[in-house]
Amino acid sequence: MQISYEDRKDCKVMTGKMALPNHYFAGRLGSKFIIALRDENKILGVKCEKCDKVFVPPREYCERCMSKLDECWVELSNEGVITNYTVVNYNDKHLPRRAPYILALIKVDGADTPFPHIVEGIDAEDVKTGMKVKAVFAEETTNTIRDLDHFEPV
Amino acid sequence: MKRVAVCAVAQHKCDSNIWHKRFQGMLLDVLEDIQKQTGMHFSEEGGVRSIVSASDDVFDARTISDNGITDVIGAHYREEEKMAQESLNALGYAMSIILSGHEDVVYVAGHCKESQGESRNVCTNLSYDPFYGRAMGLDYTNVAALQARAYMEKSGLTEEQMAKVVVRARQWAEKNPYANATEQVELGDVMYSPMLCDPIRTMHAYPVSDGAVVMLLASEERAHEFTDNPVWLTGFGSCMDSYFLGDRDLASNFALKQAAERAYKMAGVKDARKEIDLVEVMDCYAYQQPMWLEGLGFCGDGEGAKFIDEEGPAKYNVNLSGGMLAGNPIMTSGLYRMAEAVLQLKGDAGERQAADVNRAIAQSTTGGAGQFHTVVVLEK
Amino acid sequence: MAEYFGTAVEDIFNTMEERFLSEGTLDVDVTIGYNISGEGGGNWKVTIKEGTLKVEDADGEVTDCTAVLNANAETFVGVTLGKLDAGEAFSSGNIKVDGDLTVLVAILPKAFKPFKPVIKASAIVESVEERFLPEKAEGVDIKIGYDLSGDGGGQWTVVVKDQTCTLKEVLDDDCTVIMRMEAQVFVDLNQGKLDGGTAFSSGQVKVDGDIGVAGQSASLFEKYVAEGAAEEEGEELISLKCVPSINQRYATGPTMGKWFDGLKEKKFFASKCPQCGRTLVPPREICAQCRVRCNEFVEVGPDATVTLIDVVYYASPDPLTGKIRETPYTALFMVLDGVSRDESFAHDLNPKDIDRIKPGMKVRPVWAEKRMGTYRDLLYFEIAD
Amino acid sequence: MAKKNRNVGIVGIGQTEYSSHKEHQNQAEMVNEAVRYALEDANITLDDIDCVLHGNMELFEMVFQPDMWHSLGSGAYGKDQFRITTGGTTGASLVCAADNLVASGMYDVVMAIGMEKLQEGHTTGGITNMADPLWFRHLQTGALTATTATMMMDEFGEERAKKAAMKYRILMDKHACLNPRAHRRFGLEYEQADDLMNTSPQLVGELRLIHMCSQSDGACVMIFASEKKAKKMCKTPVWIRDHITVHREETFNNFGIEMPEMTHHYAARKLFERNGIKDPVEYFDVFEMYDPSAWWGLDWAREFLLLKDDEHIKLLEDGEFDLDGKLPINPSGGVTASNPIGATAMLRPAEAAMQLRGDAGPQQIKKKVKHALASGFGGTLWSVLMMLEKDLDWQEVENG
Repeated sequence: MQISYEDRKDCKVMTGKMALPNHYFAGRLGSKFIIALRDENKILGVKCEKCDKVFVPPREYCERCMSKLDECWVELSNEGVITNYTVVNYNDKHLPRRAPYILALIKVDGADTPFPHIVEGIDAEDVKTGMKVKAVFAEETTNTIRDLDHFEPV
Repeated sequence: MKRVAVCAVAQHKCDSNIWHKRFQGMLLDVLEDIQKQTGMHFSEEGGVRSIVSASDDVFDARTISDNGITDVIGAHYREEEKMAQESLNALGYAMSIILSGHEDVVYVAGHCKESQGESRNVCTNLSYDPFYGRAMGLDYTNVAALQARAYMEKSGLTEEQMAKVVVRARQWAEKNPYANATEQVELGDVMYSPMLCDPIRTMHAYPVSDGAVVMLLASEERAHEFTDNPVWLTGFGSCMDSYFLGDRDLASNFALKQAAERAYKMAGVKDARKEIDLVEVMDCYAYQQPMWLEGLGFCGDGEGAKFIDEEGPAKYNVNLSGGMLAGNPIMTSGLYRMAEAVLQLKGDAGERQAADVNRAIAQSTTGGAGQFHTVVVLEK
Repeated sequence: MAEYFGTAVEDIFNTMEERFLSEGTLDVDVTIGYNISGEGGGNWKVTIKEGTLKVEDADGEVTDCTAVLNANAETFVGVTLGKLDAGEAFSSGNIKVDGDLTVLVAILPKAFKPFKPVIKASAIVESVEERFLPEKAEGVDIKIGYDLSGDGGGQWTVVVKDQTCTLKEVLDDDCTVIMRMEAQVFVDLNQGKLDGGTAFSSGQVKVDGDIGVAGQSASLFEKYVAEGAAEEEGEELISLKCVPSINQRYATGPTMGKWFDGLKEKKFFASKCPQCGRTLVPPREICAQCRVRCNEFVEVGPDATVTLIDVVYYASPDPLTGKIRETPYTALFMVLDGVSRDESFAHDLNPKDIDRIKPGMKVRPVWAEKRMGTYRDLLYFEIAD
Repeated sequence: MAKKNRNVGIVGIGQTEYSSHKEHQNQAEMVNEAVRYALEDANITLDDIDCVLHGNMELFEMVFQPDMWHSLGSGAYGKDQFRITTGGTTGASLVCAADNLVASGMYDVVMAIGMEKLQEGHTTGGITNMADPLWFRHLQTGALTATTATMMMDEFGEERAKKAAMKYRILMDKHACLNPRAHRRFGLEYEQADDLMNTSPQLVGELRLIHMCSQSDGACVMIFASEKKAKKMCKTPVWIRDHITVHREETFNNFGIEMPEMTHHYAARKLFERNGIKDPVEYFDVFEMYDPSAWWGLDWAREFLLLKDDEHIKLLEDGEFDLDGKLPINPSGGVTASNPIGATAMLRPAEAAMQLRGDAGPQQIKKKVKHALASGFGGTLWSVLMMLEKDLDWQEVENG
């Protein structure tokens, strides 16, 4: 007997799942950054002396000049400014909030690079680049950057 | 530098839900298509002995997913290497296999089914590091939205201009038998479609798509065995930008400019505007078409918005295939861009055929907000 | 009693009772034999049955259990405390296991809380001299008496004078302060599990003499760390456990669709290559050798001839549910009747035939009662006698 | 096959330690450690690198396009980059790709990175996902099979086969004990062979825990340069003469009545034919073979070296595979000692190249090493085989 392609009667769809347990490690620098959020409610950055720039989140090497960064930690302010934002209007299992919520790039005072985080306490229409915000820390730890729960307008 | 010929291309029609075929089935259809076109065979003497596939384990939900397609790309007892990256890079690597003298004929095969997984955003969220990126739910959609805002603030790109890009894409897609989204839309439909991720609207984003594309490359000496109308691969370049969004100026096109510069240098192109007759860019979202055209040198920095109003894309034959906005899968868009460029240079583009096309470029990107770009230059 | 890494073999078995997690072993019915050689060793038999635990001393070598573990005392204690790598001890034969290996690898972790080295009150007191901090004892001239009852208890006097510290194995009567309590209370206080204030107010600790000195004495000594306990890591290293999961819709396409239709009717369909005649089981869209599409189907089997047998003794736990497949089980490689010579098919063997199966034998499929056109329709193969 | 466009030299090799305890590093930092060692070894900086290659097996760490995040450590910023993965043979495919890319003239200096951090994933689950989700995935429990052990015991008798496999395993452990980077070093002695044969826990048939490869974390980085640049950069570049990759169809269906030619055998036959190698055991001075288990390592020696009947077992029994034998196998200890899957197949050419340079460390072969063979394994019996040379004496190429 032959296969029939036109009427696709032999074709089926089998549902399944791809899921495996993972156990990720933040590494020495990542741990220090997250512990500072969790235990001291502080935001730390690393400074590259040669490029005279403070980076958040921390990384072991400066991408531009390859100098090692893991000794020069800098304590940064909990306040900063929105440099870019979007209003996420769709829902999905990996998203940290129900839609609509504000995902912004926030440069805290003392840092040269903004990092992505959530802004709450303001309507989506009123958010503007350049707004001043301050950090609100989480009660429960999640061992990630979400130990800083969100930013809200100052 | 010796030259590499693209002898033939075969595209599978893109669709948002090819539920009736395994990805092996899609690849078999296009294999038969290209065999018909070129008489290509896999015999040990003179046949295809080297194959470069392009796909991704996370989208295929299968470890070593090129093991699943070994049979349908003819790799049984042959050499096969998988480009687990955007498929245009498979072209660059295949080019090197021929230029190095390792093999004379290389078969390139890319596939991807975005409809198989529950959501492509969940897959692209897995591209980020678990502690900073994934925890914030970053994925290629919301990160592109951040880039859209940065670019709109820099170039003054308006809702109407973005709508024009989508409307034009659909007009050309209608003439492309392989495109996915072909129903026509008005400016208003696009401008008032619901907001997906401010400032990206649902109509600005490319539809979920499944598809597969294959190509046959050969050395200059042996191209005539497979075609009498070869297209020459003369330029290739790619470039990586920083990973952390904060380390980048999202509207700077840093990686695309470098990739284009290297590809143009290899192909001997001095000024894109004068020497390139046709452009295929990977515009996953409407704002990306003007932005990538800036990066490729078709207009100055920040002038993409004006370029749209001046009908720039029409002038330079941009995305006559309907582009990515007409719906191609994320991992295989590069090959769909390439395929259109090759057909145009061969004069086989049917309704979409542009006049005297002698040199064309195809561009693709991967990573969040264009972290990595690839550019290929093709000539008649 | 011989101790390794600060812990005796006996301590591990004596604390099994309190470390037992009955809710983790409701569906378990196993017996484990332990033959621990060397000084401090011995023989034990542990029975875990539907959430209950029985730990017995055995006088001679323990044999007939689901799994029997043989090791020398030092390796056994070292692996239990995590000081030695279990994988290496297993691989290099320092630990030998007879019977079902999966019992140890999968069931034990669920049955017991990890063993914490037993800290004895006497060990704490007897280490006061090494833990003494002279710089903290300037101008201090006191005698601290300890009268600790119960297991690991005893009577001591700690003399702190001119920034020196000496321990006496006897309780002097002219102590500045004497503290009387249960030995375990003293351990919990020292390890910070019990707050001094509550212990004192709840009467668990009785103090004769100068109460101020009792409170201040703790600061004269460094914190006691049990020798067996894993040292405190220099810095806390953050890690994140998660199970990224993506639901999938796998297309069968017409070829595999035909295969599953066949299973529903207790039939095996192979796709046949029109060029070389090769039959592919399960069917595939293309013949890999001829690179030609295979549209034609032929029915093959149902019986088959066994070519190779894999007897699987160790099945790794399912990554998501942790469930382990019952072992040993047998995977058969076989040639279904009517297929081309170089095409083999693989499936399981009925467990009851595990001892009789040999290459060359004929086997037949056993089908599920209710068949829905999925892989579950074919249960296994059995010997076709 | 056309003549090679220009010669390619290995000028830098960097390896992290292979262990299963890298809690202090995230994936990008581990990659960076190996990159720094390789740059140091090649005595160049990142600015000299034109193109970066990256490869691993995504589903072990469940990271989509990991080269994007790993660019923090891979130094790919501002450079061309390719990501090539072919399962177990990823490391070897990266070396072949680097050779093609440099020989083509598109790039002068290419850095290839093979990495895996199995501690962050689930190895068996990852391997089980290789099988087709509709059918085989429900049968397979990880990549364990004893078919080779059974067939070898049928062919050579149970006693001789089991003794030979255990001798091979102990030989590998002796080599691993000399390799400071090896993950598993037990210090086994030949006297333990009989005891281990019966007490090491049975996994499948006669495949026992002691025979199996380990699961390690680690990264390996190699730097390749065109002939002209290689000679300027490095006193002892190692030349890549030729390589071949042979894949097989999707399913493990080759246990029928007639067994097809083994891919390793096909690869060796083709490679040696086109390079005029008559007797590989004579020609090569070292063979770094990807041996996932002691049984496979021994069985495949016959396939790769085109031997017949029990010649390979005799060579083992006569000590010809030892460090001072005719053809030493795996001075590095092989895959049973260290197995960071994404990098494992790159370890083979890396360790072979160090033998050719003479700086392999305590496991350096004493006699002169001029010709090396390295192999990679993965997928359903896929094979990558490559030839490395100390001197450029096999092919005159003008535009080096």
